[in-house]
Amino acid sequence: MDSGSVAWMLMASALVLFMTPGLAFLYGGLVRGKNVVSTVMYSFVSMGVVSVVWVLWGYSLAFGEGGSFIGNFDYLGFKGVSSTGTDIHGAGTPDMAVAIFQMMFAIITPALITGAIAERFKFTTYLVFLVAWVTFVYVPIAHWVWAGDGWLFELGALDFAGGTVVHINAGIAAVVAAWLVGKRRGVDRGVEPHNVPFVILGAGILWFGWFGFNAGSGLASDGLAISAFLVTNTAAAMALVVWIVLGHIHTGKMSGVGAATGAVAGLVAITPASGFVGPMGAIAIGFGAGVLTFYAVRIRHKIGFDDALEVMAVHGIGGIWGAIATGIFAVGGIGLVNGDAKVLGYNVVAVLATITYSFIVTFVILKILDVIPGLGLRATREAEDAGLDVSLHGERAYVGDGAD
Amino acid sequence: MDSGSVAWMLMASALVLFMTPGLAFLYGGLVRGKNVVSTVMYSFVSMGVVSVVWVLWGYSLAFGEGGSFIGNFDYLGFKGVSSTGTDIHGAGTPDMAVAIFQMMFAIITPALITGAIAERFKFTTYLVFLVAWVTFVYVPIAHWVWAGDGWLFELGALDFAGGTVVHINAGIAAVVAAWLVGKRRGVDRGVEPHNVPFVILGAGILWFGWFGFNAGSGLASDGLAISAFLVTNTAAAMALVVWIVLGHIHTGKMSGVGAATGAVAGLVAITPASGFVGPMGAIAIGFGAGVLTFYAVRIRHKIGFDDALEVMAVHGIGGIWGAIATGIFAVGGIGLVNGDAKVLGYNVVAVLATITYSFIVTFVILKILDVIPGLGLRATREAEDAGLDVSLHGERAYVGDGAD
Amino acid sequence: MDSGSVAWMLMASALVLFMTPGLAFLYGGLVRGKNVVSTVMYSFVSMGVVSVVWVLWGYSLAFGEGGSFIGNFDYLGFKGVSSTGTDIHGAGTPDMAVAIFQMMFAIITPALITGAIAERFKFTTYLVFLVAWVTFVYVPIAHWVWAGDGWLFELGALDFAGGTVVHINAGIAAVVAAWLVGKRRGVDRGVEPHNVPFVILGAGILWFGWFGFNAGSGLASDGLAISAFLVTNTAAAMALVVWIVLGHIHTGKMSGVGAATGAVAGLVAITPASGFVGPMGAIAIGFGAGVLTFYAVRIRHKIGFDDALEVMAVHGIGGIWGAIATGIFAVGGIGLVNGDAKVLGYNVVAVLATITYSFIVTFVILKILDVIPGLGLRATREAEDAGLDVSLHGERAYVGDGAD
Amino acid sequence: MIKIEAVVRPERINLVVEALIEAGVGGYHVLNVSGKGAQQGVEVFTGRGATTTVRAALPKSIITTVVKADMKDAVIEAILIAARTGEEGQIGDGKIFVSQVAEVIRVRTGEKDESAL
Amino acid sequence: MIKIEAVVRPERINLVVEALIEAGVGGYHVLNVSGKGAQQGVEVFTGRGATTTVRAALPKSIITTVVKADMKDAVIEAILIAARTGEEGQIGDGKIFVSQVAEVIRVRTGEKDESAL
Amino acid sequence: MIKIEAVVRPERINLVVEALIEAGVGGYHVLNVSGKGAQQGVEVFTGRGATTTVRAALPKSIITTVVKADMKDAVIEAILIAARTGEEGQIGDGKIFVSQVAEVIRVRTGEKDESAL
Ligand SMILES: Nc1ncnc2c1ncn2[C@@H]1O[C@H](COP(=O)(O)OP(=O)(O)O)[C@@H](O)[C@H]1O
Ligand SMILES: Nc1ncnc2c1ncn2[C@@H]1O[C@H](COP(=O)(O)OP(=O)(O)O)[C@@H](O)[C@H]1O
Ligand SMILES: Nc1ncnc2c1ncn2[C@@H]1O[C@H](COP(=O)(O)OP(=O)(O)O)[C@@H](O)[C@H]1O
Repeated sequence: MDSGSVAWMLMASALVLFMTPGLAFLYGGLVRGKNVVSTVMYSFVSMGVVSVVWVLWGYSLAFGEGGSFIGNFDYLGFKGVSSTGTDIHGAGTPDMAVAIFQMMFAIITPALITGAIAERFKFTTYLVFLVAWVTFVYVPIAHWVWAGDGWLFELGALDFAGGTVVHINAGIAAVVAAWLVGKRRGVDRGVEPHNVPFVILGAGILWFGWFGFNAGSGLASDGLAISAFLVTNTAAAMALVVWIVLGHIHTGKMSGVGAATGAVAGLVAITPASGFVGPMGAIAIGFGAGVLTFYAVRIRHKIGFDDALEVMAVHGIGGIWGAIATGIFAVGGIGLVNGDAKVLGYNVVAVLATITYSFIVTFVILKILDVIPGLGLRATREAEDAGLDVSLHGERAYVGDGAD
Repeated sequence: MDSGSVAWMLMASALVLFMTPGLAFLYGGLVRGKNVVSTVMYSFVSMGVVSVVWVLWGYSLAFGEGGSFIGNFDYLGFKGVSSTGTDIHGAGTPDMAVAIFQMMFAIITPALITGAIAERFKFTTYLVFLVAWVTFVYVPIAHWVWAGDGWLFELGALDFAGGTVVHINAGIAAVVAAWLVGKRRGVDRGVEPHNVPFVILGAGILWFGWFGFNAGSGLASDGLAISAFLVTNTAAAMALVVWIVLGHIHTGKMSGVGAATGAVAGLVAITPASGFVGPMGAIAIGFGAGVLTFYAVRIRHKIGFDDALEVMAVHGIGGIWGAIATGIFAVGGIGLVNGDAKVLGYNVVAVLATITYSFIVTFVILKILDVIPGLGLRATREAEDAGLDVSLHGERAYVGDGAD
Repeated sequence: MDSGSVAWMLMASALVLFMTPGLAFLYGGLVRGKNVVSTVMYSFVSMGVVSVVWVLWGYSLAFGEGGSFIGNFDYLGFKGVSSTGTDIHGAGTPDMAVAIFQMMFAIITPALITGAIAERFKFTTYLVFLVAWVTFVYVPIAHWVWAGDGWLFELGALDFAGGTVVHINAGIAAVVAAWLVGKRRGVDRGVEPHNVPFVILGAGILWFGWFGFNAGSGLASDGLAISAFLVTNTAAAMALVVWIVLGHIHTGKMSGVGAATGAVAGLVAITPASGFVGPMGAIAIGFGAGVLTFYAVRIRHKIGFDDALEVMAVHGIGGIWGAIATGIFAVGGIGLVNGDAKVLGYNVVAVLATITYSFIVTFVILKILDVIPGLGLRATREAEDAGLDVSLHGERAYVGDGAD
Repeated sequence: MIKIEAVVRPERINLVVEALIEAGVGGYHVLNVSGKGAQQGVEVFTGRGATTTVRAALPKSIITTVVKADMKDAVIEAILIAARTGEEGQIGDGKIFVSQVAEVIRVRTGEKDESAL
Repeated sequence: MIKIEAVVRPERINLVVEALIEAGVGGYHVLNVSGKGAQQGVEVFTGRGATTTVRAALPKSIITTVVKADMKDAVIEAILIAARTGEEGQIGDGKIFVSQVAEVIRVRTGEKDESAL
Repeated sequence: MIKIEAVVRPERINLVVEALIEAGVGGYHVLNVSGKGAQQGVEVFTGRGATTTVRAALPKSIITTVVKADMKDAVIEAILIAARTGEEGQIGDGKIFVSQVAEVIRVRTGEKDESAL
């Protein structure tokens, strides 16, 4: 056990956990003032529910040696997961540290989806959805991509820090969820974010935490971590610049929310590539991410499909671009720019498999939840009109007046 | 000196320091809009005052080899505290790193108390209280529990990261302080938190920082730190879930503030146990913490005792449960579940000693401050009515209008 | 490569990056409600623009072996910067880690300047300014002070973590920029900060991040890092206390913004000294920083020069005091208190060189930007009156009403 | 001239605004208040999410428009339709207050009364 | 019908609300403003906490209720008692403005005037 | 007595306040609203900064003062000068509404009407 790597993995895990409150603020700032608590809670509660699921059965099903498609029950309740040795992952870092790090990914992924269903999804149903979706969608895909016996891992698909598992997966599930829960009432002209500083705070925390996300994914404190750190920052920066420039071209103004979104888009796109590309590759990836996600958001608005906070545009499209770009810009002779198309091909397979599986299983889960008595996807019309905060959470986000 | 452990201790210290602004936001969001600066400042100013006290004499009195009850003056002004060697603590990590880490605990503990006295305690008196309380209450108890020659340490009481020293201690002092400063005016129907996002932000920062608090308390980057990290997260998650479920049962709604409170309650309870229990023990501790603190808050409200932000219910009760639960669930053959009641007994002694000492000395300090001319515990009635922000701090938390 | 030091450098880099959103909140809270997005964006966008500049040419020009005054083009696009070896910096930590860490300094320095020009500087021009200023002012001074062949480094000036390069430099540029952009309209009676909690949040994040800034500047996880960590915290704490006490003496109240400002002033002053002084030296430096910056702000207000958020008073004066204090309080026989005036002399040279160079080149850059068609320093009168948020960023920071 | 102040549900503001514009009003302004009428309050959390209190006043929005006397009835009608929830209306739908305005002046031009609306 | 607008100290709003309900008003609404009357402003910090400025206007709350003409005096009396601080009252305690309302309509039912209150 | 309500640009509030005080008013209060008159709305970002929407209502501030009848014209004149932007005025400069107040009571003393102003 290398104490430097342990220190870095602990820190990286803390950073990734911190991303979830960051996401809560990014999303919370983007909605209207009557749905702030609701939006923040979708993310925050995942830190509770998914942590428990992960300890009880999630990790075991994701990383147990169960074959190509799913783990097994060997590590239920973290039984036999060593805090000093490395039986499972065979990295220099103890298994339990890796399991913790992976837990933080499982927490944030479903939280990402909630951007699509904000301002209308029923909270109690969401809690059940969290359990089901992590178990039946997240866990299997994580196994395919990252477990030693997962089929995409064995195929040779490269996803360093979770482009498919986290971002494409969340983006596709977001599309399904936004579709099934339906459009919000009265938002045809678009919603003005109610608190821009919160959006920037959220993006700042996400950027900060993403260093753990990507530079922790090599599971060690070494040169790979350093390089992943650098390209993460670079892609985020480049995409941020692209967004404000494009925004200025189209409207003559430079949106703070746009800057935040650009940064997140860059972070998403570099995620799968961060262990494989160099700084100039990162600039290219950030540039592409900026352009693609910017226009994806515009197209989404034209279509009018109510993916409220642009999860598909930012995480879905950004993630797909990242997976492909990994195949293009990977160094060490494996990327397309080095004349090798193999990784690109494997990654396309991984993307398609993720899209298909995530779409179908998310659809099935939501359809079932919709018909279970007492559940149902959508808050009542009254609750939606009055705001989910007061209706479902018994709280107003801000109390400004002295009355009562 | 192991550079990995040094890296982890530095990071853990930074994380614990960051908890104090986190607490400022948790508390600041819970009060009314006219007392936000005041409430935030109670915590923030502790980073100033207690750091200075700790460097000048606090550390020396807490960790000098002075006998069973208190340290000595050997390390005044951090004289002779080595940044490379380990004369005092005998851990692998240099003494100065341990002394820094401990400083952050001394900062946050009195800040925790302020939840009980928010919206009415006089700020200048509070500054004197900070100095006195850290010196006469915190420092001795820290010595008892953590110094090599402290009597509770020698007895064999187990408090990994500060359940007695930090949480029970703060909870009891909170009761005394709330009692002596008296009830706020006009809050009989309860106060609606003025800014729920701030509460969640605070809880998010606390959770993030608590990884340093607990996983840093082994003073090394090793398997113990990994395990402490895992159980910390697990207990917090479980208690969060318990709180929202109980809230839903009692009111049909799921409070964001409740989720935040549950998480903090779980973090409090796992604190003393975090070096000794496994993941399933953490789930049990988190579950118990959730239930106990939830009903403790309800009972506190029935009684009407004005511990404004529930310090006793969350930190006092949560801490006591944690100390007892450590005796129950500790692994390695020392917990009650393994048939050994010794640690449970020692911990009960530690809890009772802490309660008694904290109660009496806090009482004496406050009584003295109350009669010193120019001090006194309570802000004037006018200041309280107009809000402490404008009255004592010359600031309004938010300026929304254009006038003036 | 020492994995513990790598872990610490990664973490320190993440911490310093996180300071920039922290600064965004500190500054954003201090302005009026109509310029919040604008003020936050000045800082946030630097994370985008400067990161790209640094990767493409900034690092190479700053740390290439180009002679006494400037680097060279050897490392354009980070070509040849090793993630595992140490050709350039010769520290135990890989060059790429050092280059990343340095990038974060380059990001925050121009962001610091924006406090002086808040509420009126034209945003598009600012983007060009960012590129030019980092290239022509920051990069050369960084080379002088920190590159192995820089003339101030060779002279023997001691600036551990950037007192001259970051703080004095930013303070002087702030004076020039505030002067050239001119005074805001209608602020003669002073501006009341619109959101004090944001100011405290920003200060909390800065304090947290500053541990990376200073304790990372030794480029290793060792005793020097521990000591730098301790003195950083101590000076901040002392200056915080000084500010609220002086505030109380002058007004009878204790400002939250004042506490935040005091803390930042202490952090600024300890920056150059943090690798060279002990805890008692830190207390002296924090004390001096508190007193000097407090009266500097008061004098600035009397003069009425519109350095809007006191960049010169806090970073300029604080930084100059720190550079001098390093020469006074440095231990190891090199400080004035130990009878050696050499370092003090060198540091005075460094301060004067930084002031002169920063003043002149910032002046030239701004004068050029002012006359370039389509640019110009100042937003239109209408934009300023209506607020830069709506005018230049197309966003209102907070949307409180239900209309539209 | 007539000042019409309508206290409505915040979520209805956009509909009311549209209705006003359609009815041809020259201007309006909107603000948020806490109000109480026949409607029961809501239960909100206090005590960190473990206990609740009833908050009597609820968030409401007030939209104010000053119109010519002859537009009064049309405007009121328009507000009624836009603000009423469901066929029957529900408690909490709001109230409309009508009062006299003696003079109106347009700041820009100094125009007075009806020509300033 | 009569509109009563009381500008009071924010910390008194709860008492005033209670007094109104006791007096039997049918409804009310509350909003926060900055106001200035005889009361001196307060000194607030500017310049990052080292210097201060005097802020003329202070936070006040306005509570508005529309009542039948015959309730007017009772309501005013109730507000006076609830809003006055101390025996003698203090500068800054507020003011009450009384004006005519021509019509009141309940959105839910369309009921008019006194029956809508 | 006369109530004068001026809807003005938020950035003009300080000037209007000064003008009122100079004109000798006894008090005033200020609040922020969203309003729409002849002025076009502004384009604001929605959709995370990639697309925009037009926001019809703009931020405005309302300043209200109650004065003796004989001060009315002077006060209106003062507001007009302080609130008008540029020589000619611009769309969005605001409007002034004038109405009757039947009674004024000072909370502190119970003084009535003109002596309460
Ligand atoms: N008499 C009144 N004076 C002032 N405002 C009132 C009055 N009655 C009602 N309101 C306002 O109108 C809102 C809606 O009134 P409510 O009584 O709930 O409608 P309804 O009578 O149709 O149920 C209240 O929340 C309050 O803000
Ligand atoms: N003439 C007025 N017009 C409008 N509002 C006023 C007027 N006079 C006072 N107010 C409001 O009433 C509040 C309290 O008035 P104040 O003069 O301080 O009371 P008092 O005269 O009893 O000291 C002021 O802050 C202001 O909001
Ligand atoms: N008829 C009206 N009723 C209520 N408020 C109005 C009315 N007309 C205008 N306003 C308010 O006055 C503000 C300025 O009006 P505007 O029409 O833009 O001025 P101008 O007519 O001089 O261009 C508007 O934003 C709105 O808040």
